[in-house]
Amino acid sequence: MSPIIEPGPEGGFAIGKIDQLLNLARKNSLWYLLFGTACCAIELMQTGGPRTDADRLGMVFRATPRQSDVLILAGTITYKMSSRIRMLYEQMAEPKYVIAMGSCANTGGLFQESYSVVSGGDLFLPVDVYIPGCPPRPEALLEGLMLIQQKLEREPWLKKAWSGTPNQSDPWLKPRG
Amino acid sequence: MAFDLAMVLGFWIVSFLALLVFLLFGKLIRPNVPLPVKSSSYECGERPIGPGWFSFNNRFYLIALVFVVFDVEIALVAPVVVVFRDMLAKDMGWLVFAEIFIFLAILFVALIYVWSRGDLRWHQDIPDPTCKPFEIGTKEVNQ
Amino acid sequence: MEELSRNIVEALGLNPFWEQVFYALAIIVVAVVVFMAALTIAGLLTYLERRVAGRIQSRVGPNRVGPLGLLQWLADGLKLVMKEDLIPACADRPMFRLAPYAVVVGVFAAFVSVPFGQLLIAADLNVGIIYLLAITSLVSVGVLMSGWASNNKWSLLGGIRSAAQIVSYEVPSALSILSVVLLAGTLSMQGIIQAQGGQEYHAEFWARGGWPWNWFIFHNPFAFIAFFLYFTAAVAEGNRTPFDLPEAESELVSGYNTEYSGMRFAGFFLGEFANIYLMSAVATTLFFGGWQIPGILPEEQASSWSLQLMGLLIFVFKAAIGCFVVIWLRWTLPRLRVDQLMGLCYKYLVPFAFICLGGNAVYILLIKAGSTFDWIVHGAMTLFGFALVVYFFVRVTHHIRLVKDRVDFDILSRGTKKPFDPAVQTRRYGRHRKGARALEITGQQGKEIG
Amino acid sequence: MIEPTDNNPQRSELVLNMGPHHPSTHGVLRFVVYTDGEIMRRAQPDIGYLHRGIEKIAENKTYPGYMPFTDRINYLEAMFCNQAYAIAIEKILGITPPERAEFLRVIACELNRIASHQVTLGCIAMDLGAFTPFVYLLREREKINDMMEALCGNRLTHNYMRIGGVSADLDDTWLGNLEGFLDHFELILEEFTSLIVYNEILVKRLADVAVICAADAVGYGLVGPNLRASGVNWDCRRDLGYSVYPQLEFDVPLGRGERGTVGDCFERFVVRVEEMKQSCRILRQCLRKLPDGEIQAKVPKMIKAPKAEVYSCVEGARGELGVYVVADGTTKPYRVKWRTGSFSAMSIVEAISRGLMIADLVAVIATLDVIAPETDR
Amino acid sequence: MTLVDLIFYLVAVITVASAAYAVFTRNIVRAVFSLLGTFLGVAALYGFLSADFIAVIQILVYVGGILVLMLFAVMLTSNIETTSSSNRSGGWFLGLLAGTSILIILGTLALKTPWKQTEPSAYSPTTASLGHELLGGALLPFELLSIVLLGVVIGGVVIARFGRKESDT
Amino acid sequence: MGALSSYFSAVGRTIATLGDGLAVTFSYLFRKPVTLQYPDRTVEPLISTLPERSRGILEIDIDVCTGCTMCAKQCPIDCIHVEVVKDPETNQRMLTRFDIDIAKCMFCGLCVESCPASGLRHSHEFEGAMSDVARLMLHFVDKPLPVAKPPKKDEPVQTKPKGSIVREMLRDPWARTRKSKPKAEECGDIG
Amino acid sequence: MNPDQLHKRLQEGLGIEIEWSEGPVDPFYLIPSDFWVKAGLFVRDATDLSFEFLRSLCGVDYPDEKSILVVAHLFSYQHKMPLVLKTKIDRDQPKIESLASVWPAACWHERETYDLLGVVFTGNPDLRRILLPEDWVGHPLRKDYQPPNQYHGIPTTRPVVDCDGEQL
Amino acid sequence: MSTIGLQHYLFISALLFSLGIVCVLTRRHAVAILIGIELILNSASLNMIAFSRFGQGNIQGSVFVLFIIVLAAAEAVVALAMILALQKRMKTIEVDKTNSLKG
Ligand code: SF4
Ligand code: SF4
Ligand code: SF4
Repeated sequence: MSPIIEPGPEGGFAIGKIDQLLNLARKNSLWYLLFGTACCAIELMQTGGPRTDADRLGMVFRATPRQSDVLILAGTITYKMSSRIRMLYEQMAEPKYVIAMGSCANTGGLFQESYSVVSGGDLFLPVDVYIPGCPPRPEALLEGLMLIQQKLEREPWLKKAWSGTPNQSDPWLKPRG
Repeated sequence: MAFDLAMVLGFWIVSFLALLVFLLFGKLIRPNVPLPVKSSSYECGERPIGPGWFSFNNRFYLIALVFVVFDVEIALVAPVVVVFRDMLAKDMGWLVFAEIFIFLAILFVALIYVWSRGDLRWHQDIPDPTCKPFEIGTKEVNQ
Repeated sequence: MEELSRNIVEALGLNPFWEQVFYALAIIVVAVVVFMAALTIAGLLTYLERRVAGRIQSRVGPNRVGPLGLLQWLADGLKLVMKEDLIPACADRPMFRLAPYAVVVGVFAAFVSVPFGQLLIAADLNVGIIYLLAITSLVSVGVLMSGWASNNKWSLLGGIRSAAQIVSYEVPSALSILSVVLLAGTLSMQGIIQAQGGQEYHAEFWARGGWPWNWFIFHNPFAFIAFFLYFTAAVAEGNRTPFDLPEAESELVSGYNTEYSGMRFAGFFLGEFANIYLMSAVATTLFFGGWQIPGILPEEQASSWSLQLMGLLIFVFKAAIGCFVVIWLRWTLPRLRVDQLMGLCYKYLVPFAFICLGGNAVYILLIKAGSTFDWIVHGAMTLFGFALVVYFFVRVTHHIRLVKDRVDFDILSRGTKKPFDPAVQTRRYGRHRKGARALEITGQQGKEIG
Repeated sequence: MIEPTDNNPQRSELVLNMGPHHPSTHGVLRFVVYTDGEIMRRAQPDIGYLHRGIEKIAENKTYPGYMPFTDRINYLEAMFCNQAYAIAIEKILGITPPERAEFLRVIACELNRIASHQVTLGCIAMDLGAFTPFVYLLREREKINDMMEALCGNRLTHNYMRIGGVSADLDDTWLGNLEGFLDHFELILEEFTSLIVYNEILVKRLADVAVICAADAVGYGLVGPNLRASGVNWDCRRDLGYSVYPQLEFDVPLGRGERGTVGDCFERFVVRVEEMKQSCRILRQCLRKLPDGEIQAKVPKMIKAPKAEVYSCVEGARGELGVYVVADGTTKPYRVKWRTGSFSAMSIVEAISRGLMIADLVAVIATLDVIAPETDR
Repeated sequence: MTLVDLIFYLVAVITVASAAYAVFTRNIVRAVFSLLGTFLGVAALYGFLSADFIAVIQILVYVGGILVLMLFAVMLTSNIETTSSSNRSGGWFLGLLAGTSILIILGTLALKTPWKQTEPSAYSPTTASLGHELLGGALLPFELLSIVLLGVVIGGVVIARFGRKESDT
Repeated sequence: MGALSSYFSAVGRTIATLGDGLAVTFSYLFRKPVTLQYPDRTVEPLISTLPERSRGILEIDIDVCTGCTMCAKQCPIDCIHVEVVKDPETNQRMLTRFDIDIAKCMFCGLCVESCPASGLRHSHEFEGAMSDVARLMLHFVDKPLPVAKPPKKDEPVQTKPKGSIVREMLRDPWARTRKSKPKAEECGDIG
Repeated sequence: MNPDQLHKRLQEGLGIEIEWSEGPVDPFYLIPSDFWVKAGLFVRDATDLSFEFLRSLCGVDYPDEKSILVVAHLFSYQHKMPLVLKTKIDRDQPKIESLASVWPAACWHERETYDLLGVVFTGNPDLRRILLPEDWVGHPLRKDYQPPNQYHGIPTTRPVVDCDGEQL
Repeated sequence: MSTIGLQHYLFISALLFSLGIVCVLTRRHAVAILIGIELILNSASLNMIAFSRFGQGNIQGSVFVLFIIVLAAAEAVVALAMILALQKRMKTIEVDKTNSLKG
């Protein structure tokens, strides 16, 4: 169990008022990277579109990784693409989060057996939230984004910022302690 | 007026310091995790080809060149324009008008000259590809 | 401000040293207050932009932080402060760090001579308007600096585009400003505002300052055109659509600020929005009568604080409309290509600006200020302006009628409509309540976790 | 014609990577742009970032089981991929779907065509800097998505058609909704026209840019709206007369050189707008003519195709969408090859991009309507 | 020393320091950028000298025009290697010598000469009087300047195009 | 004159077309936004407005499953795992495992079409984001249970309300582990 | 022109015997690989054929017959008829002349065939991998293709892991 | 009250002037030479203004400076145009490598 999100008064971190304030700001200004590879990208577009309107919750897209907080793996990831995505992820400024959107990004989905598709974004990136669906409807993506909000609401921010540890949840395949 | 000028200087200094303060304050509450890949320069996810500094298209330069001259012209005309109403009251309006007019007219000539010479044009229009008509049922394609 | 502080100094009877300290303190206080005001304005503008964009695109826009989402900009700002401050490895570090300063100083230092009211001006410079023109050229240096220092191709391209654009559009904007200076006979911002009625025609109520027909935009046809030239050029100088090539998302990723993150990026961002306000404020000052209240003389206005406040509100309101128009343009128009951009400047704007300057000169040479014909021209131009607005609204109603009542169509196509059952629970968002506040609910859901 | 890559550019030449993560290369295309800062010497496309091996996967799937995969060939026009594949297998098996099913297919396809063009036109506008038209079209598309969801259960990856028919029937409410939508959408198109289509900036950006003449268009294998914008009067729906299209009446919009040259970017833009109108027309006729009856022909439970091969094509939103199926007498296809419009459209980019500006490249990609899953499959 | 003096010295130091950096740095782009400090500093000095219009024009023309132009020129003609390494010609020692001696001479001249000074008048706006002057005594040079500028536009463009033929395809 | 008139007509055209475009966008300020403010400010819960056929997350009402494994066979990508074991004592066929990997499923509906018992269906649930991908492998069988009888023709099958099963399974997005497939001991001495 | 006539016309034009099949569905003509480009030129330029549109070009692998069939789908807009040309090449030494000079569209189709099947097209101006990364090993559309175990450190198979975290 | 007098300005101006001279003499990058020239012109202008303020207090100094600024800009434009041409022709803008202006 990741200690970061372990909530509640018992056992978890006491979250200071300052942390709460800072996290409130962070939570309401999640900027996602404008990046999609396949079908799910269309739903990503629709999420920013008028019906769902992620902007309501303060989520806007940015074109450059330097200014984005969330990387949404929207769509199939091929091997040719994976190194580029890794690079984009690396180039994002802390704090950063990753959402795997759709079956392809979760596990490779229907292309799992294909020779050129990575079987899951978590094989090369620390994914925070997995959204099932093929494609997940915009509201589902929004829900995933809200889970990220919940997650960072609970982070002991100052402690993290001062300790200088990269914000990486452990890749799923690695043993969890 | 001294006060006004001091105020201007004060604004310069304050706005400079303000950003500095914000950045310093931010130092307290932001992480700093430099990694080599992270600070590589962004190029759409690719590794950059060639240096980031390059020699660019010099048309920008030509245009800036011309416009700096016009900038200068504004510096010259402004004081004259300011006194235009004064002079009008002194019934010397036509003199001022003539002066500005001649000055601007000469510069306008410069603009027209550069324009008509095509020096400011960017796009050497690509010659029209010779388009052959293609109609279903005719036979003159690719021959 | 100067008079005010002098009065205080005299009242306190300070010795020369303390006098100096007092002046310095006064300057710093004023500067900080104006800076904060400008910051707030810029922040609110980012909010306004998103809200207006939302409404234009039949969305809602940010509405969760604070009442109506009004605090959204604070959240964004705070988050940007908290974001890691990245400097690319091969960047020119000192330059990279300095560039945002140039932009911020260039924009905020210009606020020193923005006349918010008869007395509410930090420094009424004699060369106010030229000072504004001049100091904003720091922005182009800052942008060029950021582009060069980033060592990134997109940034450099964006920076160069931006600088070339600012340099060249300075000419038409300055020329159309000179048209107004010609009419006003002064470079001072307050002077220009007061020249728009009030000075020469004290007698009649309808001839005093503040009425639309006294504004310089309706002074004569050339001034009318000059306004549009100025506005176009100013939009271009502010790098806004349709002239936003330096940060054209679809071409240059994010332009000169591609490599910037966190607070430094916020510097550019705020600079851009403050610049929008600045240009609207200048347009208000030059063409729309500034803070003047219709039918009230400037001297009267100076005498009462309530009138001052009203003037301030009028000014802010007019400038806000300008900002709205800029935002509205941004969300409507496509952008030009770079050669068309330059072509527009030297083929259309500069010649027209020359003609406007000449035309204005001829106008005031031939037609005596305050003569009947002068008034007829003012009146006719005002009517013309309003006719344009009315025609515009006719088009707007046409468009509304065209697709009227069909916007609600969505729900229809969602298939059979089941009766609403308030007890239905969605997975994580608790009991569904009609119109429940988001923050409340998201606040509660924390307890459910774990 | 096309020179091989050299990785040692001249000193004064700037080599720009446009993509794979670049806002204007919707999806994951990449261009290596050789430029002097503004004017391109060459733009070399690099594709394959979304190569998912759909053709290889087919070899391990049963005939009906491959249907969902065809949705992903081109997610913007999933119906057409369904249809092309279904027609191919039906040809091999010698099945004719019932007429109602054919009409349902046409309805679904034409709706899908509108949805696809909405994204395309929106993206053109967005890439040229106008974000709002894009959002308006997304809004309208959302309605089509809703209808699709009501019809076949999913918004994007429909998996609607089956070999020998379609998976679900529709009812009168749905048809009523469709009619309402058409009434609405025709007006929206009118509004869209006044919003952006003849907007002078847009026209100036697109007209006379990247002219593709008819012979080139045919030679490079351009299809669909791109081909018609170049003035070639060809439409598979009309000229090959598959499905029930012969019973329907519609025009085929052609490039006319309205504001520039025939075959320029603006023509490609306008042709698509016109096509949406024609699709509305077709849909209205379908509403009138929709017959009653079965929606699924008799198909054996275990489909075993005889040894045969077939190339079948439909007129998709990006033009001729063909599938070449080699059957070897088992329950699985031996080889499937997809022929897509974007692939050939992409191959012409390098040839026409010479001497254009970077901003024009964006317009070219957008108006050629290149999308990654089609080029890469 | 009063506060005003303090600010004066601050400005003076910034002016001279950034000029010195521009002269002695090896990196030409940074040299040009550091001129920004000099130009702004000189503008501020003009302000101290009550020449408001000139100060503003200094910013407008130097910062907004010449500086940008120089930056363009540098970026246009140099790449990363040459920007950081080009400096110092052979007469480096000689130049420094000349510079120092000139500084000594001029400095002594400036500081030691008993200048006939009048107490400066109060700060007052200069624009209008400048305008009148331009319409009066300086009318001819004013008009002549327009011819010069005409020449500059044409000449600049022609010269810049001079090298075109061979490198442009 | 041709050049001059085209110069001015370009200006005129620009103003006219831009103005009309501006009128369109301006008119939207007076129209209602179409946004459905998911999750909380909608007229009714979004999920209840979804059309009947909407393909959400798969769920199986295990009580009506006949254990015919048709669904597993039909799924093109094998994301349904069904294990049926014959209890040697009672000769009763027992379901020991019914897992659906919704992290892999492509929501195509082929399995649902093939299910004879209509126990397998697409719910309308779409809120399934999880912090642990393993949690997206849904286990519908906790301990071995006998399969249901195949329904008679035209006999309506009673099932639990749509969505009620998976919603429970996916309620907690942050849980990382859970009891999975029944352990061999729990399955008694079968198999 | 019906398939039979087409066959005659082809034989006449190229001056060789051409195998063909009326096929259960689509007829095709098997061109000897030496005549590949010649046939292309002929069907493009002959006015009564004028197949100026290359729909698609692909390869089919037949490991049993030790051969790869290269298939070109052509279409004539003027006569509204399709044509399928095939040629058989050796599977171990797949080499054939490029059609890029006949139809520019062929260039990319050939690159794709090269990438996925390993057929070398001599004379293609830009014969590189097009869909797969440059450093990819093997040609996936061959029937005996075995995907690698890992690519740049990313495993190509996903271990099935149950919720408890234990590998199954 | 202020102790700042003419000398201060003159001294600053002298500093700028000698820096300009050093720049012109020691550097071979054409733009650097231009920098030197601009410094010299700035110092001259500063002198003018200072004298006009502490001297007779007339406006001629300002007019002259205005002209200087304009001419400085003009000179910069031409010089930079030449640099550009030079670079195109000679592929270098190190002035001591370009002995002749012939192309
Ligand atoms: S999860 Fe489905 S919809 Fe999303 S990219 Fe993969 S195949 Fe496309
Ligand atoms: S919906 Fe499709 S992919 Fe998912 S389990 Fe059913 S058959 Fe398999
Ligand atoms: S009854 Fe339905 S759910 Fe159960 S095994 Fe058979 S097909 Fe699957």
